[in-house]
Amino acid sequence: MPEDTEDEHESLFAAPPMAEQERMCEAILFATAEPVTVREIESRMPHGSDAAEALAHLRRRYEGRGVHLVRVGDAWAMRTAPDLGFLMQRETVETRKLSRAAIETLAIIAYHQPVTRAEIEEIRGVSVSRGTVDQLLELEWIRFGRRKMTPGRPVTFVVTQGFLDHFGLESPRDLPGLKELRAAGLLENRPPPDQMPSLGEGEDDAREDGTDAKGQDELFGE
Amino acid sequence: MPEDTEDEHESLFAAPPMAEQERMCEAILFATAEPVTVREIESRMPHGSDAAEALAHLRRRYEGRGVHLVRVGDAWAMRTAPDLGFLMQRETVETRKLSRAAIETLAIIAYHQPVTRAEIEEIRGVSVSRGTVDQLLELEWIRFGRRKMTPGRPVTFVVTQGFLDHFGLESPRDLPGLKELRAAGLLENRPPPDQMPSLGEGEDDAREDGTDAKGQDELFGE
Amino acid sequence: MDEHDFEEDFENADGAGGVTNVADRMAAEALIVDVDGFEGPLDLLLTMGRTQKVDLRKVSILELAKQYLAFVETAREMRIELAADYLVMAAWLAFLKSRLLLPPDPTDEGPSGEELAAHLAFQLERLQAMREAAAKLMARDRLGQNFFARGLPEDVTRLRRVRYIATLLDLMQGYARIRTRDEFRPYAMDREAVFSLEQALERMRGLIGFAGTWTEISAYLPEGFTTDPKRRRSATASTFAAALELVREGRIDLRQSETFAPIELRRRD
Repeated sequence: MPEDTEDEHESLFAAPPMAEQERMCEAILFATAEPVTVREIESRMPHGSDAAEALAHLRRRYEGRGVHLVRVGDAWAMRTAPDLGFLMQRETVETRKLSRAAIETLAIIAYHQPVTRAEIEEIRGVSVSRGTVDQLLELEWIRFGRRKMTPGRPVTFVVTQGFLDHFGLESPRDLPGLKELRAAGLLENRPPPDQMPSLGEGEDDAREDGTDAKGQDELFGE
Repeated sequence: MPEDTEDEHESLFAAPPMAEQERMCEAILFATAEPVTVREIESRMPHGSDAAEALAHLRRRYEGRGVHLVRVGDAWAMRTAPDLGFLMQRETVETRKLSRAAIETLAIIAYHQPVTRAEIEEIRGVSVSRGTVDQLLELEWIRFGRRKMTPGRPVTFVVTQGFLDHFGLESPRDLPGLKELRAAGLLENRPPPDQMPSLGEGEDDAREDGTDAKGQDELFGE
Repeated sequence: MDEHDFEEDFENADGAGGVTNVADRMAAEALIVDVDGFEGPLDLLLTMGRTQKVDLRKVSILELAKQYLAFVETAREMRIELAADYLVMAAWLAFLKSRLLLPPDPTDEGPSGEELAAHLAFQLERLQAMREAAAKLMARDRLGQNFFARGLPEDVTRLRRVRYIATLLDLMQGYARIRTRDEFRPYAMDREAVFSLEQALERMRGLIGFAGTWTEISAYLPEGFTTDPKRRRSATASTFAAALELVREGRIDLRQSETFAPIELRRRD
């Protein structure tokens, strides 16, 4: 009797024992394919539960197992251990091959986020086609970020939780080579000196009009 | 490197250690969209593996956890523990503002209690719908009070402890009086025309028991 | 083939070095054949820079500029149409080249050739870095390929509950609204004897369409305002004022044959 369990705990005015909380987190995470935020987990657990602590215990428990507990931004998910991928060939989802332009654009967004279309174009030296951005939006790997406080208030792009999940990243800070790139100054937005041709600078940024991105990059508070 | 692992095992002509086989079963069961038969699991594992034994180990490992290994016909699947089913419900709470009619009715009951429906209508100048009263009763902000010693012995409404709790009042006497309302700028002498009384509506009702709505407000001696 | 000229031009411009061995020459040719395969001039420059086989930071921008210009020249001779981007870059590189070669003009305000070259080198290095980062990213273990999500997700039932909220302020405002209503004494009663200018105007506007002939203004007084002297006074005043307003608008003519004679009006056509 599920309700009984809950009522019992509630009536005791105490959170369930940590082992029990761990079981609860386990059940919630096993039941869903998508990452679940700590807040969401806690909201489903009895009052007074400490999901963060329970998750820490659970993560240790699954170390070295066939299934892992992984962190995706501010959410958690169960995922099979990468070394066992070969067993799952039949589960493999055939993903459409991304064009070189799409891959580069994705990388630029991930490493430079929040980044405007004009900045992407400045880095790649060519204009970014609408199709490329649409494809990444469709995959839900990028989304609109806050507008930039520069003239024209262009929209920016940022990567999503789905992106982190897909590439097995805990946070955008875990992007490969991020630190080195930053140290080398290659992530700086260095404005070109006067008289430089603005390469690939397409039409104005107003193309993504209307999308006022809200309260974005909680994921990326740096 | 998935292939490497496989090749390594295969080249040794020996099944992987049982702990490793257990991991494999775990990953397969986790990721597969349907229950999987022992034969199917085994066909996906390296040669010489004993899926049945690995599953038996795995089943024991999950005993008492938030997730169980269950048999479905001649296949196996992972399921959340039945006693945790209540976690699979997500309650979404929507907050809505109380309607103007309900607020006004509630205010009249709070300021004039005990008050009959006819009195409420006389004060509001419009008839009070059954739904409004029912809603307030359901919210447990009002309840039935004593019957009035007037012809027809109409029931009265009073506010509840729940009402006081919700509005942070210790007693109905803590409700601000008219002088305070005026001081707070809430009472203006001349309302905008759209708040003109729609006199006459629902008045028929109000007169039935001939109660005079005035003179009840000891609270509001001006 | 213009290969020979290309080489000569190149060496003339360059003085020494340049494309000397066969492999490099082949590479230069491949660039031209492949022009469609490049993602813009920066990409092309990056590829050219790579053939210099040195750290991008040490790449000679001057060398690169010469190589690029030679490429554009050859493409033109081969009548290969280049996108505008490539030509803009060529013009700019020609400018950069002259800046780098000529002694700096002290009166010139703009950035120096070195600064421009440094920025171009930065852009190339950054693009290269992003390419490498992209490759690293795509080489990671990926969801649905190397690791997997739950294959048999369970449904989470959603229970929707509505919570009604109201604040003490709502309550007070609600009550104030009702009490204010009681105190409010309708105004219309005081003004019973008044026929306002607005009312008169509205009435006249509806009626003047019928005033084809001279009609006494008193005929336009509203019903119920003709007997009671107080009301008649108010109505006469407002109707007269309304008539003046209509004259101003050019809708009617007014006349009075002599002092104290009746005032007459007629629609103006």
